[in-house]
Amino acid sequence: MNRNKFLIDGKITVNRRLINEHYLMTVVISDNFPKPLPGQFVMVRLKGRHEPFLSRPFSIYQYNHQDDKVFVQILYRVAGKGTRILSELKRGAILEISGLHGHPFDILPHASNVILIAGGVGVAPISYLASHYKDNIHNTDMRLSCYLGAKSAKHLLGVETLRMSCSSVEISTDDGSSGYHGMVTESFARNVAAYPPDQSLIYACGPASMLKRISEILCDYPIPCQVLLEQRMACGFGACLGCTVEVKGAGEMKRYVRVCTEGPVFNIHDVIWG
Amino acid sequence: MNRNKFLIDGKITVNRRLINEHYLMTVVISDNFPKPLPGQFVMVRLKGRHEPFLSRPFSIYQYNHQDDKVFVQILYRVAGKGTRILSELKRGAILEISGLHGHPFDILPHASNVILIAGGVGVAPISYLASHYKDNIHNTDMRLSCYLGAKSAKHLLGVETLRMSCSSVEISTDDGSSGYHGMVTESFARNVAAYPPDQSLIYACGPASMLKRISEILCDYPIPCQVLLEQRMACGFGACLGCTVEVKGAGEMKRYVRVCTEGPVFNIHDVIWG
Amino acid sequence: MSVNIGGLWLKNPVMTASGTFGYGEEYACYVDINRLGAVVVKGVSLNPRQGNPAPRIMEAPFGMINSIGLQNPGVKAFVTDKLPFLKQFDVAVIVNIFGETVDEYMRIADALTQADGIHALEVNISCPNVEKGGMCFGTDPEIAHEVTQRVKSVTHLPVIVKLSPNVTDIGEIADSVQAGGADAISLINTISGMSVDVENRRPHLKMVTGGLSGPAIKPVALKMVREVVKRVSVPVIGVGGIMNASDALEFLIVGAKAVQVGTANFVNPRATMDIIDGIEEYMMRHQMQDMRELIGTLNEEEGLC
Amino acid sequence: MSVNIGGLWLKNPVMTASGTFGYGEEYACYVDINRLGAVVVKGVSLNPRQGNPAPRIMEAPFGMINSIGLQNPGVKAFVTDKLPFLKQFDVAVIVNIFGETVDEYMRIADALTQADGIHALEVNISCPNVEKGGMCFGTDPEIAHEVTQRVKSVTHLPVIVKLSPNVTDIGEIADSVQAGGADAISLINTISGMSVDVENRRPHLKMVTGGLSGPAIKPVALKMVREVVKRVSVPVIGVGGIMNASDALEFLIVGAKAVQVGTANFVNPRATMDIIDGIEEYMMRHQMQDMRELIGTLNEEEGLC
Ligand SMILES: Cc1cc2nc3c(=O)[nH]c(=O)nc-3n(C[C@H](O)[C@H](O)[C@H](O)COP(=O)(O)OP(=O)(O)OC[C@H]3O[C@@H](n4cnc5c(N)ncnc54)[C@H](O)[C@@H]3O)c2cc1C
Ligand SMILES: Cc1cc2nc3c(=O)[nH]c(=O)nc-3n(C[C@H](O)[C@H](O)[C@H](O)COP(=O)(O)OP(=O)(O)OC[C@H]3O[C@@H](n4cnc5c(N)ncnc54)[C@H](O)[C@@H]3O)c2cc1C
Ligand SMILES: Cc1cc2nc3c(=O)[nH]c(=O)nc-3n(C[C@H](O)[C@H](O)[C@H](O)COP(=O)(O)O)c2cc1C
Ligand SMILES: Cc1cc2nc3c(=O)[nH]c(=O)nc-3n(C[C@H](O)[C@H](O)[C@H](O)COP(=O)(O)O)c2cc1C
Ligand code: FES
Ligand code: FES
Repeated sequence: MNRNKFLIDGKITVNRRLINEHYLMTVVISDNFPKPLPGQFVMVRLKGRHEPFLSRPFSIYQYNHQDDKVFVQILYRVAGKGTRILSELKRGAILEISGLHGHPFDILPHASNVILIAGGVGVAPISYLASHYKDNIHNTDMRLSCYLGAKSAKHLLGVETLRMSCSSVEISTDDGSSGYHGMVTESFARNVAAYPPDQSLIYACGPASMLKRISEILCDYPIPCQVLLEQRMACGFGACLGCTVEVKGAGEMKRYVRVCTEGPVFNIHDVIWG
Repeated sequence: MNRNKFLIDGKITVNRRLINEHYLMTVVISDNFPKPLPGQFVMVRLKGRHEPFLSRPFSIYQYNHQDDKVFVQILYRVAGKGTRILSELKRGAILEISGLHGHPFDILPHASNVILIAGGVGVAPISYLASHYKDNIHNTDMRLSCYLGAKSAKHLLGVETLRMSCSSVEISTDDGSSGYHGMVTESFARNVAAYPPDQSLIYACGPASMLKRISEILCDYPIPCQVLLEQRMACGFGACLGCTVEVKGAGEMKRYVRVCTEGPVFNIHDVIWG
Repeated sequence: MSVNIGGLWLKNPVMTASGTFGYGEEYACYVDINRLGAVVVKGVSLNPRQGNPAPRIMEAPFGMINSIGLQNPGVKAFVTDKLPFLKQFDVAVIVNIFGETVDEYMRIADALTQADGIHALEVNISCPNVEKGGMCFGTDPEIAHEVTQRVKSVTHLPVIVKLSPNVTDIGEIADSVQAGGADAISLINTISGMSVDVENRRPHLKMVTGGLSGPAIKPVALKMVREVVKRVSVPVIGVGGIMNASDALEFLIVGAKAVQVGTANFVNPRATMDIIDGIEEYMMRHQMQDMRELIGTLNEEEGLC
Repeated sequence: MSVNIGGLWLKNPVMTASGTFGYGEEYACYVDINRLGAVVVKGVSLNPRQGNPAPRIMEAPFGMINSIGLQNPGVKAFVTDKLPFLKQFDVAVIVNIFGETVDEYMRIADALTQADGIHALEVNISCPNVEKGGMCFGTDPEIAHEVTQRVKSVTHLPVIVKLSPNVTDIGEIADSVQAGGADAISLINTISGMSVDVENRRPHLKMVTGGLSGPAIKPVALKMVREVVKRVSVPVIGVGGIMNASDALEFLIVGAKAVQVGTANFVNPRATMDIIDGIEEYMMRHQMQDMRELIGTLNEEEGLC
């Protein structure tokens, strides 16, 4: 039995719009909510209601333990009906949260270059991962470099938090209004040759197109890379078999694995891009 | 085309529990919301959501026009899922309201005895009707007597408002904790003989069992009586044919009529009690 | 936005669904009836019908169950009392009809064909066939075929046949009504369902069972519409759970040439107007000039990742 | 709260529905498996199956659509890898099985009958019959009868046959599986449905269509369960949209002897426990000592006013 699995109520203390369709929600949980490992996620729904019907998966953006309470932050984008309803909730609303789900990022305490690539709201788990490295890995030789992409300067999220954890934060915007003018993947591609593959490690989270492009870039530069994938989920804990992705199996074989359980973190080389 | 028919947004300004499962909600409506006639009702739902799915019918408890705004009060009991969700709404929530539906109470400016009988939350339309008589009918010979029933003293609703409009308010409680010990119908039955049928008029609203009992009492005392009936409704404006009740037609014939359109106010002698 | 349904041109593909729009009167203060693609009126029978005892409706999860029992004033009163109101408008009037025998269907169709101001008939075959022991006309391909053919034989009006979803093979029924001469097919009617008041251990409806409608049935309706579109060549009209433009677009994209909006009218009496506006906005945004650029353009090769 | 299902005693009438509870492992941290009436495991086939490509699921109004494609490790791996976990518990284990041919059904049933720790088989006849051109076993009374009879012939375990709702006359299918020797009947499986991403004009599921489950289908399930209860004498197990005790009670009141909880487990992994508690509380409140005072006690004379 997994002591990290729980189903618990949380109360919204803050739920405010940051920029455009992006919101930051803080949920206070009165009971034991174990500290998530980077990459793990929770399933969230509005308690007592059935609209939306299924719970929604979200990464942890921040986690704080204060007295006997836990404060969890979720950074989210309004992507459809469920997140729209979430964004309309007021302080005091009760959520039902299950977790901690998923296989976390592998942490490498001895890497020299830890490279973080985040697109859009993919910054949420990446930022949490960066804090984890900063707080727990005391390796003075390690450089934490972050590549952060957004549509425009106005869409940039979590830059402050990332600057606190990372040695460098390279910004890219599609319209050039801040940092590199272009996709975050191309900003990274300009530097990729400088990272020695055997002492480097990449973590990436963002739209599927971004991850796919990284996998292409890495054909020539065999740096290990872990990506966080998203897929529709009904349960989040391995029971429904609804969240599968195709990965490379033994030999030429393909197989379906569950993003919620075998993932959401995958070795980029195992993923078969659709 | 009926100028009194509208579909309009309203914002909750107050939604608080009065006693037990009874709530009082005030909704502010920025646009033209015509003054309802007593007995008319509105259909209410939470805008943009589908849980509950259908709108819920409610009588008007109070109506105020202030500046260019209308404040409507609804007095309601949590009776099931829809009213429970309503009771959980906070200040600022937007409702979609259609109205004004239904055939109102007939007003008789020259009656000597106007007798109001309300059970439970049936006090809402009865109280609004009482205010209407007080504000609009200037007949010094008219006596407005109200019989108000509830489970116990703690369940009494709207007594203050009624006292302002009525010459007398007779209270009955099932447990005798206030006023007459017993059903409101029996409190009324004790006095019924004192009302001259041709100068009296009864309005009643409450549980079906209460209305049925009144119809029995009135077998011996042919005082005209209008009752407000409730029935499940999908539309509230005559289109679905879902809200029918059986009434006496010509001769021995029975026919189905719509509570939302031909009602909710009926002559008690026309109703066929199930 | 115009579409042609079996010879009848509609200014847009949005109609009302039978039984949810009365004979139009109740909605005149909420919607501009002239803007509708068509009004499909509440089902008309040969003789007046009282309908079922109450309670007749109950809310269901994301839907409702009804057992109205096809209450209506009968074909004569319909023509004299109800039709004149609709004739005032520049809108196609489609009359939904049903009978308990094949002969009844023919007689109603005949009476309506004599009347003026009716643009098409919609034949509801979801009702019990009293001659065949109460079994539903719409569940037997042969009877469905026969009803269609007979109605066609007495009218020059376009005949739409409305299918019941409570069948194993909707494609087979669609096939047979097409063979019977249907000019178009509409689906789905309600799905049989019920619910129970557990505290009192009584059914919520007096008739115990009723027809489920609303968003709950939309996935089922959409799947059946797709199946029928693939099977027949006549125009298909999609019905079931359409609440907004996006829902309507789903049906058009799988191949329905028009849609009917039912239960949504109760919840939002302006639903049809919102849907017409929403389809227009969608077509503008996607730079479509003609409904043909939209209807039946589902890309089945790729499910969305 | 105990009930007898075709010879198998369950400590209470609440089971899990196949495909929504895996093989139990994922729920061990949320529920006390010993408290369940029975665990019905994810469907098992003769050979391992990969299932369908993604996306496999989509939310629907008050429900979900799935096209998992019956992914499972096959009967051998099930017995060696999955069954041991469940054997640790004091709970009835019911294995849901399906095949593409009648012979496959028999071979799986045979293999499971040899294994230890299995209390009953549930035969899923909602899958395509490859011998009969992909038509569903569960939509033809004769084939349904044959599968039942053949499975019965190779096992001494109680055989529950699980019906598909995608049929015209569920009573007829129920009748024929009873005649084929079924010890109990469970229903309903999912209803076929689909949905479309209108912005991209693509189906939400890679397989285009899938099975609708959840509260949306509850009224349909309840109506079919009532019909089957009236038709057959073997115990009926109610499935479809049960989220809470009240929903479960609706099925028991119309005459189901037990219920299965499916999609609810995803939304609330403790749903089965809440339902057992809720039924207990209801029976106490209504002073019922035995499930027989509850099951089939619907008062149909009076719809609720
Ligand atoms: C492991 C994981 C972590 C995530 N972390 C975050 C986060 O921290 N912040 C954030 O904004 N988003 C995150 N997402 C994405 C988020 O779950 C979706 O944006 C959200 O579910 C969309 O729901 P909706 O109802 O608004 O959209 P709709 O499109 O209306 O949803 C319909 C259905 O599809 C599902 N769905 C739609 N898009 C996605 C998606 N991208 N991923 C998974 N399911 C989807 C929904 O959950 C729902 O079941 C994460 C997803 C996963 C799988
Ligand atoms: C004309 C009219 C005026 C009313 N005025 C008031 C009022 O001022 N205050 C108040 O508290 N209640 C009033 N009611 C009753 C109120 O509408 C119901 O209590 C409410 O609809 C219950 O909804 P629910 O979801 O909580 O209950 P549920 O039992 O969950 O509702 C299920 C369905 O049944 C319907 N329903 C259940 N009970 C009733 C009922 N008694 N009457 C009509 N429909 C019902 C619901 O609307 C819903 O469609 C009025 C009813 C009518 C018809
Ligand atoms: C209250 C009500 C009455 C209906 N009456 C009829 C009818 O008279 N004739 C008919 O063919 N369909 C009738 N229907 C079915 C609808 O026209 C429609 O097919 C069904 O409700 C599904 O669409 P929806 O989900 O948009 O409501 C009725 C539906 C409802 C809810
Ligand atoms: C994801 C998923 C997988 C399922 N897999 C199976 C299966 O393997 N065998 C089976 O007989 N039914 C299967 N079902 C059907 C359920 O057991 C149940 O009959 C149906 O979902 C209706 O119940 P519900 O509304 O409570 O979910 C599955 C349902 C879902 C949602
Ligand atoms: S979400 Fe259910 S198995 Fe992954
Ligand atoms: S509620 Fe629809 S006709 Fe009365």
